[in-house]
Amino acid sequence: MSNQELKEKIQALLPTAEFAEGGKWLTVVIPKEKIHSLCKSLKETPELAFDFLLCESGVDYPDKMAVFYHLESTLHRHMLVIKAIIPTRENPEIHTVSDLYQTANYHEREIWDFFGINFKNHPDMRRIFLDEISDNIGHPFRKDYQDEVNIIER
Amino acid sequence: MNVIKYISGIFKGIISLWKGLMVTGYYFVHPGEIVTQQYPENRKELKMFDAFKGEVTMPHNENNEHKCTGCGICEMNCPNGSIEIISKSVISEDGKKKRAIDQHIYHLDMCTFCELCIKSCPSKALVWGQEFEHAVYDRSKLTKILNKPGSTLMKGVE
Amino acid sequence: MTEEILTTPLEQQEYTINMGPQHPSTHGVLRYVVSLKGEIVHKVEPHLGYIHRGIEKMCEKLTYPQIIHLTDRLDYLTAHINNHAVCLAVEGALQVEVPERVVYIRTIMDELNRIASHQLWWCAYGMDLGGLTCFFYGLRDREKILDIFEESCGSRLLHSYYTPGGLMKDINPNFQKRTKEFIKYFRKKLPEYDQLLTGNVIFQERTKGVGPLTKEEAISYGVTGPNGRASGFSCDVRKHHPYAAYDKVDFKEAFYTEGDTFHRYKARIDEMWESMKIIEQLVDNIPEGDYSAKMKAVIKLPEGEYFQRVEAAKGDFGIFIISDGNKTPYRVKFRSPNFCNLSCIDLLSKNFKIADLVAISGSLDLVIPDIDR
Amino acid sequence: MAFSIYDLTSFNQWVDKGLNSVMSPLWATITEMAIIGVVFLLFYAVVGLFLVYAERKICGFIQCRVGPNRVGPYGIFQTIADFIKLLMKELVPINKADKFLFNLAPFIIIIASMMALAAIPFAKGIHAIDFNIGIFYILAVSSMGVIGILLAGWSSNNKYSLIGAMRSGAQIVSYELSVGLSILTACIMFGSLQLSTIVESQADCWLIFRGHLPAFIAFLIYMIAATAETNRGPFDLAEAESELTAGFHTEYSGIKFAFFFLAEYMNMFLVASIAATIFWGGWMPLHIGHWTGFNMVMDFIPPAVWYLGKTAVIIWLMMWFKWTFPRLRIDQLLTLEWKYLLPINLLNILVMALVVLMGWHF
Repeated sequence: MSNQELKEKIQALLPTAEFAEGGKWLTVVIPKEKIHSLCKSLKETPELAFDFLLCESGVDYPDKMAVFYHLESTLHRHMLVIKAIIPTRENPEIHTVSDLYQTANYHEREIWDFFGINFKNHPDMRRIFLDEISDNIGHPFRKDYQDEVNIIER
Repeated sequence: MNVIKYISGIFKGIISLWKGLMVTGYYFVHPGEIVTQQYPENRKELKMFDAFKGEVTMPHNENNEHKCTGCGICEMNCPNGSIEIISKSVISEDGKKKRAIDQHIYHLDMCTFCELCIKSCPSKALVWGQEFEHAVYDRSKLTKILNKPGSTLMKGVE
Repeated sequence: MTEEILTTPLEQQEYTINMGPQHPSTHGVLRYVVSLKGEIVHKVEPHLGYIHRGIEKMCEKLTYPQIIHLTDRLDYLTAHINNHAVCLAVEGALQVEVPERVVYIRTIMDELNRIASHQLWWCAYGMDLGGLTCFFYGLRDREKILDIFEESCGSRLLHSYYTPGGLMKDINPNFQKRTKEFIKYFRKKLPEYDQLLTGNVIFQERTKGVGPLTKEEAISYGVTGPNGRASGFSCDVRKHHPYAAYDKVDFKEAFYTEGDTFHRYKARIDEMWESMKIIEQLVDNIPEGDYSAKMKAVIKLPEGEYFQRVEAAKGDFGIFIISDGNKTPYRVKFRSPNFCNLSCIDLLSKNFKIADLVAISGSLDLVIPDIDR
Repeated sequence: MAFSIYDLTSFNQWVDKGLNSVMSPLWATITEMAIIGVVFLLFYAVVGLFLVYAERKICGFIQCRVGPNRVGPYGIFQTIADFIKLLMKELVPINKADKFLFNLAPFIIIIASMMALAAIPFAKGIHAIDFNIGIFYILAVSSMGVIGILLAGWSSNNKYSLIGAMRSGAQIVSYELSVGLSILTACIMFGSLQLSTIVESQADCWLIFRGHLPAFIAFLIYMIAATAETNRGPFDLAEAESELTAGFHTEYSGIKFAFFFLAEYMNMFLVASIAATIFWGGWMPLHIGHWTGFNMVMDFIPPAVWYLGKTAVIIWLMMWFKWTFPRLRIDQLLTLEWKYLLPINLLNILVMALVVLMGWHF
């Protein structure tokens, strides 16, 4: 399915969605509240059938945070990027998709570990990489993260 | 039926094990297939490939001249700060002040052999050396000064 | 804790052992906390992060050519393929046309690297199951590929051979000859692998039916590469999103539907045959030309988000770059195949024996630096 | 018979007489025992060191490398160097280990393998003690080693060790059956449990030829079961390097580890020498029917050489197996024993009894 067709389909599913084009794949920009319902309908609509979550990545912008979802349909072989915007940087929260895509379990734990984005309803919201160290080390991939010892500015 | 399966299973198993034994047995009776090198003994014959990335070196010619102008591009391109350039200003023949290299410091212990310094050098002053026995007892010995003492810039290199 | 042990009936108690971080079969610093009931695995919980180096954060301070040497150190067995992902992402963002020669050489190098990675997996897998001789046969053949790499790239493992726009340097004139020699040699040696391990009745008993993964689970857990294909999940990026010269060559996707440990093994053996086929088709047809396109001295990506997928030896490797127009990326995320493949270990090894856990985790072909990044 | 030139019985008797003439019979017996003990200790050490070297060389050649080649010519002093290293290593004390049992375990293992050595006939006359129930004694004593393994696993207070020890317990106890039954098959043929009688009765034809098919099957089963009993080769579940790091001896270091190591090789030697004695005729030279000339030539090779040669071939077979096959899983190991080896073995005994009864052997 081409990007244009995808766009129409998704607009039917979620009229408030915004689209950013230019990349090779269609990017849908949505507020954080819509993510679970959108993913659910994307996965369950037969002509879309986005059943494979390729990648989930957190991003720290100066005034907001975002989570990117790269979805693929293993049936139709089309790709879609969802950018879920979290408007705050203080205690950001978003609904998990790990009940739809099992692989999101680890990805979301990683995002929590590095960006401090809390995923609601996640079955096992713990740090994944830094759990052995300490709980109060903060979230090191944030842009304002300070560590005099280990980060050397050049 | 089960009995036939049982017995054929035994024979198939034995045959498959025998095949594996033949492979190892072949190598046992063919010492010519041994591939290991006897390293310290073959040091003389051991020649690395021309492209081998041993360490970054700065070739000097017979007049103790090198090609490094001290521009600092390699330092800028190095991803992990293993090159430090200390430059000085010299007065050239026509009386102008010019920037030149004082010390080209290379930290071999930090180098990841990514080749960016060599590729980006505008005057081709750096090349790969073939040395690969880098083990030392003191880490500070891995910090090297690439330009030899008293060396000067080669003529015609800007 | 003591009270708990005293009050719980013995049958309900779990016997917890730590596999790793230093353990011969976790291939590095991975730690499993395994709950056992007798010899039966009840729960496996991987603990990660023992060699987390923050490569994604480091990339935010480095320019695009400098990122490449860090991607070598993700999945260090497939350095070329990781480099390829970065190069393709940067080239795609800048819309640079790379010379045909570069495309061909990159494809051949990738496939050689895939074979090398599978060889190392094969020998380590044999060793996981207790057949120590496999280790030496696999490494012996892998040396030949590393020699090819060393002659052209200068190093054996962490090549940093690709740059955005092309290659660091041209291939050695001997490259084609050596590659053809290797293919001829390895076509003779690969059946030996089958005789020694694949056909062996002990090996088949150990692996058949162990750790099954269905197609739906593979898709849901994001298990890609040979692991996913053994479960019937057609996930070969080379087929579905062709890059480099893969649309010009004829090869089959190694494909099984059983999804157990034995078929994950078979899928990799088949992939070695297919990789040899790809190399044979390309190696004689490397066109003449430049080994690099003209690139600006300072590479700045236009503002936007770029994602590039390549098929690494372990699965679907992706790089996600967010650029704000500077010479360094704003954010880099690596979609590492091993991270996703690892996530299903608990599902796979539940209710199997502890020896099967070793077989299963070996068959997933985990490389820990790729998981920890 | 021609091999009487190598008969050492008279030499033994001469030593015995000499000792008795200079001291009281009690002291003479004690002196004899001391001499035999020292000789066996030396033999033990030499065989252990040699086997470690041989194993490393053989696996080296199988794996396309040369094996140890740095210490001495062809690396022959490698194991001695290793042994000195092990002697000098620190004995790491384990805090929560059961100290007494922890220290006792290596001795039990090593004593079990040493006691079995007493009943092996090395050549005519070189035989520490010739029991009339020799085979029975060997089987009884060699199975004592499992106690050492269980103790080691239990007392180390290490979870890996415990799993390894439990595996080993299940394994050795069940494979004991197959070892016993396969030797029993041979004993039907001999009608005796005395090892010297067994060797003598193979003077014309070794059992493996004389008993043809049933004897061959018994030999195969014995080899498999014996390899399992020594915790070697594809059956090294108790150690299982890739699963349990080192199994029951994870916590041992230095000389205590060397004891386990030595005992493993000694057990291998024992098992191989029992196989050689029972199935391949011990120190008996190879005789073929009425080829008198050939038999004469064979007789000139000393019996000790025959014995050691046969043992070496069987040890080489066991090493070949070990370096070729992957390891079995614990349930497959028990399946192999209870579903394959044991029924085949029982059937084989019947066939053997029939063969002996009807006189279908050579």
